[in-house]
Amino acid sequence: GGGGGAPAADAGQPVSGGSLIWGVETEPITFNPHQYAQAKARLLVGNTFEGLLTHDAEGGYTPRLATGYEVSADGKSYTFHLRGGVVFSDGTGFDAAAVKANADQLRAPGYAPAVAAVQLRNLSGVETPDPATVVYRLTRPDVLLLDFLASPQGAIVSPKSLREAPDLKAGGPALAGTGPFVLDRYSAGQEVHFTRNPRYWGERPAYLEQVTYRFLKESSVRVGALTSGQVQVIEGVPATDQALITADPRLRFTRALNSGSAYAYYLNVSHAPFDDVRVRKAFRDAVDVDTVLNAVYRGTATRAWSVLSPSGPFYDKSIEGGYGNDPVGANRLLDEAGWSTRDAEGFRTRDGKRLTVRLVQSAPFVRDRRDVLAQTVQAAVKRSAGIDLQVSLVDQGTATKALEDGAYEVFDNSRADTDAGAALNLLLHSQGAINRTGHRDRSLDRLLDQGQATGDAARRSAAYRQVQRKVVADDALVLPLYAPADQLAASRSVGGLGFEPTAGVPDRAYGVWVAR
Amino acid sequence: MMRLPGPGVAASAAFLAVAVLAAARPSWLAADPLAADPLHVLEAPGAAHWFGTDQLGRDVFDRVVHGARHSLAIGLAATLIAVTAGVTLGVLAGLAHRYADEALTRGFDALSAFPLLLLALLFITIAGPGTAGLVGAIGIATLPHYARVVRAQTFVVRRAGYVTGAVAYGGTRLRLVARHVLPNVLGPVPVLAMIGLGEAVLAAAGLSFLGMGPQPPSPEWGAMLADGRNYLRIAWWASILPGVVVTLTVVSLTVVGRHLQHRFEGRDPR
Amino acid sequence: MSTLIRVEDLHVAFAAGRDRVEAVRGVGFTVAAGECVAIVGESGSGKSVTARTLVGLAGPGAEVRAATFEVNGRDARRYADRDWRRLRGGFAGLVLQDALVSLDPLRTVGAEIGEALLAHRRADTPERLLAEVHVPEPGRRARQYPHQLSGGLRQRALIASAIAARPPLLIADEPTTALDVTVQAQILALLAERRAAGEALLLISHDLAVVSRLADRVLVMKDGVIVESGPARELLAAARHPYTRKLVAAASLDRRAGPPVRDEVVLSAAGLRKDYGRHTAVGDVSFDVRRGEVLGVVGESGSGKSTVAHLILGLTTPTAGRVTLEGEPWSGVPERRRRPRRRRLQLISQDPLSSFDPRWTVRRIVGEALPRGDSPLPLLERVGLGAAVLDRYPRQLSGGQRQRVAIARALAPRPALIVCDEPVSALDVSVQAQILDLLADIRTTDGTALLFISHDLGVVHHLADRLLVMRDGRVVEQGPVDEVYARPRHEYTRELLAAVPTLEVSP
Amino acid sequence: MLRPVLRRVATGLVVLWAAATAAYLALLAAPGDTVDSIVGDGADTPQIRAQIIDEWGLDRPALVQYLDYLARAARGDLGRSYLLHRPVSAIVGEQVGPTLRLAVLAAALGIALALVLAVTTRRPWARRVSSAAELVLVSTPPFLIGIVLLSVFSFRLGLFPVSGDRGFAALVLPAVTLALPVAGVLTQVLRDGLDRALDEPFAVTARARGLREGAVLVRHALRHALLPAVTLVGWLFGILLGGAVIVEQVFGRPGLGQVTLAAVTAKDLPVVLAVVVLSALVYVVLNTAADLAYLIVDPRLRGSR
Ligand SMILES: Nc1ncnc2c1ncn2[C@@H]1O[C@H](COP(=O)(O)OP(=O)(O)OP(=O)(O)O)[C@@H](O)[C@H]1O
Ligand SMILES: Nc1ncnc2c1ncn2[C@@H]1O[C@H](COP(=O)(O)OP(=O)(O)OP(=O)(O)O)[C@@H](O)[C@H]1O
Ligand SMILES: [Mg+2]
Ligand SMILES: [Mg+2]
Ligand code: NI
Repeated sequence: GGGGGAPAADAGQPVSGGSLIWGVETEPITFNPHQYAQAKARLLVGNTFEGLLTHDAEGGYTPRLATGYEVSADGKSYTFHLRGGVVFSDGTGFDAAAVKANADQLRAPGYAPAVAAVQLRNLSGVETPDPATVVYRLTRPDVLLLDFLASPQGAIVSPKSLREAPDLKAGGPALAGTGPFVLDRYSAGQEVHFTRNPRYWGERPAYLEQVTYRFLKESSVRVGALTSGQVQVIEGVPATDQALITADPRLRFTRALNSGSAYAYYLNVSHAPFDDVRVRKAFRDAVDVDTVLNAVYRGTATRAWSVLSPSGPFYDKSIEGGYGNDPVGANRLLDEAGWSTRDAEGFRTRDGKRLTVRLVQSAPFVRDRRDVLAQTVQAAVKRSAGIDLQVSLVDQGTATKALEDGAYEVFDNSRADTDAGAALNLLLHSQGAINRTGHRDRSLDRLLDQGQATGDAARRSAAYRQVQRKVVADDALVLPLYAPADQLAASRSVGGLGFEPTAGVPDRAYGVWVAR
Repeated sequence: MMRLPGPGVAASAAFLAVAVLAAARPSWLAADPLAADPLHVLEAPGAAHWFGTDQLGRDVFDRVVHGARHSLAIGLAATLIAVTAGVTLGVLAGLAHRYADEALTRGFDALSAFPLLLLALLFITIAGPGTAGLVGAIGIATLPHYARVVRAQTFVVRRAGYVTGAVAYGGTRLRLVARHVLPNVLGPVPVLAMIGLGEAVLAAAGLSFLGMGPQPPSPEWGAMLADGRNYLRIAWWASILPGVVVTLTVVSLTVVGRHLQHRFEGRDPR
Repeated sequence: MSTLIRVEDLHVAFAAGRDRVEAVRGVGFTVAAGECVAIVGESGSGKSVTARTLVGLAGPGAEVRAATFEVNGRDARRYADRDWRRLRGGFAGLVLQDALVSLDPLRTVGAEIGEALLAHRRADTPERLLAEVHVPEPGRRARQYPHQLSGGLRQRALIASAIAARPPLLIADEPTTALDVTVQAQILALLAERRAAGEALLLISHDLAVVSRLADRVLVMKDGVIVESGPARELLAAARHPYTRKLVAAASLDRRAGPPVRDEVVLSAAGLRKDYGRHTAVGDVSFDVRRGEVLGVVGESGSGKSTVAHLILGLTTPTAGRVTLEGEPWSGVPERRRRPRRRRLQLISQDPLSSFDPRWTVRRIVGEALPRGDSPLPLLERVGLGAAVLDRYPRQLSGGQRQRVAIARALAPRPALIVCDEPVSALDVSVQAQILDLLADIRTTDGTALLFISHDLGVVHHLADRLLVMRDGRVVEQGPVDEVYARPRHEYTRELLAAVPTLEVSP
Repeated sequence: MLRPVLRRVATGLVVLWAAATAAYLALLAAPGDTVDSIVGDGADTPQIRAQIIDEWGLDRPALVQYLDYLARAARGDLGRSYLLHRPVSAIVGEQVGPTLRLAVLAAALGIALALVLAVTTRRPWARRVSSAAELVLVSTPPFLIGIVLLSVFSFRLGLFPVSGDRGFAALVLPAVTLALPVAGVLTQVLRDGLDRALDEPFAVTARARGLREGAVLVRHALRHALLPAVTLVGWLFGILLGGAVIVEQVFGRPGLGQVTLAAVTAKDLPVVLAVVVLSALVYVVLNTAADLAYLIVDPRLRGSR
């Protein structure tokens, strides 16, 4: 298990036994790893389920349920050697047939359409030459298969529970995995409880005997629960409370940047006014991102300069400081673009039409006070450039409708994919499933395809650097705002807490202990 | 028998007057509610900012004053819908024959079977969050209350001596309804509506709290409360003060409404 | 004979905010053991307040002052709450004015009586007490709720609960109002029986005739002051105060014959019947009313008098039978065709207040019935009202004034027949006489026929030419008033006549 | 006695049907179709959409889907959640408990408080203080009460757990939050009723029998004051269920409120409909119970002499 954080002095040396209560922000929609869709649920899935691979700290892969793998020369077949002596918590054994059963299940109609259509798009079949070997055959080279196998969706579920679980898609106690803990109790809306898996295949079983995750949606409640000692660990500490926690001698605070893409505004180029690159640049440069972040996050946020999170291996540092916060330039660009008149409220107009751009946020998916952030940006672009940014916070149906109808000019998003390439593919590729910019650019597609076709880190990096420069600096397709981060706050008696190295989200509880 | 209102009623009326002024001409009382000042975020109440500043450095007092328009307008619009529809349906049910009355009454029942919140949620999924959905939801949800009161009142008036007797003077049915029934049924409605307005404002604040109200950055009271509660620990004023204003408004509406109701009933021995 | 109550210069005032009401102003009297004292007077004269003050229940916000206030031989001004409690029920039983609502509707009659027993630790049973006040089947009745009892039975139960702790004094505030005459007589008989058994009785009434039979002494109250008092017979025979004389006159209404009646039939009812579900409110009623005639309709509560009125007015449709107005069919005619003839028939009801739209002024109320543009003033003057009332609302008028407005409105369209449903029942006796005189005038001068409904035989006798006696929806007797009074043929009519309280003036 | 009950059940069914249908139509009229809400903010391709449509039978005409829904609902099958992939009955069943516990305790607390306040604050000054307090409670947004209680009693003093549904202690603050406005309204109604009943002739008569004021209050007036309070059951239900959503949000409690909020925003039709039907059912049952209670308390309505 990839326990990241160094053991804290306060908690002393690891001890086995005891139990921990942990306040988490998000209640998972499902406990079935194949259906995983919420980054915030990752720490729960990892307790029970494991994939063939996992990420290492350098952005590469290390074996988990596999002992190793080979890639064929044409990049179209991947052979995995499986670990022996691993059993699922329901007592059935882990072998090649189980791996194949999972792959088949994932591609069964109606089971996991998003996985089948995106991550396994290029998979033609899985073969099991012997019980300890699995071969994945692809229709074309796709290194992202490895990322998939290290992701929660790629986790291996006991074939027995795939066949027998009553609410397979919802997961829960009926679903067995190979992880260090067993999910044995789930009270919806309240908490989920895990007990140690005594037959875990690793060098040792987990330290903790039991761990409970309580769903505390309100940040103030979460922090209150920690400070009043009702939970020992919380994740998702709002900016406003971070000072309070760091000042408390009984508590410890850590944070890590997430992998994947930064939180950014993607501009819709398919119609006016953002079909004009000058207006896009003006919008981008009208915002003093640092000041805005400071106001909203009180100095706790990490500014993003690129579409990718600075924590990842493909991040292009050279982009930093190269653009932005230039109200004078922004106003000049807008004048040039014909938005030179102003109306009574001080907004720019052209031909009597106000320079209005719309941002539609879907309420259920707003986190990190992104609604507040939007309001601050709104105020900033109004003040410095006379742009009318209209923000609406709506339900999912309305948001989807607005996106389908193209009734938006700004689309906000961040993705926590472990392989940043996956995020870029989805967001920027012409065929990307969540490409909302309406941008269709052959050269950009080519760069993205290059990045996905090879496993060579240097070549991928080069391709993705070009992508970042193009969409942020040159085309002003994206206004990056901040790098999403996860925070952990815990009582000092808790040791071994950390983040997953690549994903940057809180790690599973395998390496965690509580001092006596 | 004219009695001067007590100090409570006078204070409430004065507060309402200020609230109405704030709704009508907020610029007389306060500055721009949207002026964000990132350098003065979450500052405590003081001479510069009477109610302190919020998470974006906006003046909470200015926002509360400007919010009066949104909150009162929502309450007023919702109450207007409820009263108009409720009175119409109530009078119809009160005058109708047994089956029509029964059908209408069941309709009111079905509406009451939705708690306000559920109704609001449904409405807002249709209309989208924002003022329209909020107004519609509260209007529809409070409609049965008026409808029932008016229906009962219509029953009473319809059977009152002056209505049955009026037939003896040779009036038509329509004339009877227009001259005797409607005016007597509608009498208590304005006062009811005034008390109902308080409830509507409260309901709007509740729904805004759940994020179903007017969109940011408009300074609606419930939304201010909801935004502010994240900062309760470090800046109580951002949520508590708007909350206090909501409470004061609703209390004032109720106090003045009840005072009028008592005077109204005092004059009318029925 | 010991003195139970002695008060001198008793003042009771209610200070509700700024409107101070001096309900009782310097009243003084005594009640001796075994004696029957009656207080009479018009509505609002302070009778009830005086009675309630005697047991310390003057009401919230009441200020009580007195030079002497002895109850049970002790100074009541220094009574604590506990002393009053022991007194109530134990020393004096109080039968409240609103007899029909003075028993808790949510509790059984037995529980109410039992409560009085419990409060004074008496070993008695509700059943026995009910039997004592002549309630038939006391065992069953004790388990029933007030609404399951008739008015007379309820009044008996109330008396039973008042005498449960055997108080030497019974205070009865208007014990017979709102009851039918026959029942009235029974209750009075019961009170007489209590008195004969040695209990003192403080009887309150607005009706001299009621108390004249029972009382040893009568106190006449007006505006919170006792204007006259003395032994009953003396007082009635030689009243000194003008107000007392008015009361005496009202209680012994003499017959006032009208002009000869013409033979022209204004309205005729034939075989009228009205069913409500299985219940027959009116069955087979036939009569004629001639021009200028007053037809009196009497009968106890629920006998169908008002239903007949409604059938005549065309406000309800008869189940069977026919009404003919001035020779043309009236019932069974579509409302549209009836509308122009509606002015020929008018109504004066018992409760004029509810017959006026509360938002209308007198000007508008009367004006509505007049041709457009006509001033209502002459009509109002005709009924004895002036321009002063024109812009008042109904609630700003006294009961007598209201009834006058109602009469003015009824006269406005020059009707052939006015249906008067208990027009004077809610009025004070002194006012009653004036209204009756007014009606008699109208009939004489205008030749308008009246269908005069009342449960009060005295009143009907005063005004009517012919009489219709109803019982259970049927006409049991019909004929010229003098004849029916002199020689009642039906058993029920005889009972009614016997029950009418009359002044026993002669010594 | 049987006929009115049957009548009520029949009208209750009509109300149920009307509520379910109204909710169905409302969600149908909402923007964005069902597929959108199932896709959420995840990946979205025609292929994915086709699978979803096939899985839920969304290609059938709306009327067929509606009738199918009604038919299954009548058999007690509420379907499966689009979002949570579990049977709706299981989801709702799990969450009814916490909400019910909250609502019942809050109602009990509110009623008890109202009774005590209405009966004990008869003296003018106590009455004035209590009336003012009631008015403020009734007029304060419940979430404000909740937030303040939470901050003081849980965060500051640590007397009660912050959240969740673990045992009685966790229930106290939410129940109090919900009970305070309820108590406010009920006290006003009860006090009005007591005032009116104590002015009635039967109360004066009871005093004239030598009863203590307390006995008059409890034995006579209270029952009369309770009658109008019984008609408030429908209102009480609304405030408890509606309030529960907010209270559950503030206190991070599990319950129907959370489920509803999530289901409506995600257009999870089966869950929304189940909640609507359930709340209509509770409403109908409560009102029927109130009517019957009325019959029991008030002998005048029992008819027959
Ligand atoms: N609780 C009270 N508060 C204020 N005024 C009162 C109260 N009770 C009685 N009064 C007033 O005192 C006066 C006398 O009332 P009381 O009830 O004694 O009249 P009454 O002679 O019994 O009349 P009636 O024949 O109508 O019963 C009336 O003007 C009445 O309005
Ligand atoms: N609308 C109605 N529905 C059912 N029953 C009715 C209706 N109106 C009157 N009744 C019944 O018809 C009977 C006669 O009533 P009516 O009002 O004519 O009596 P009344 O002689 O005028 O009595 P009172 O002296 O009390 O006014 C009563 O038993 C009454 O309950
Ligand atoms: Mg009296
Ligand atoms: Mg009658
Ligand atoms: Ni404004």
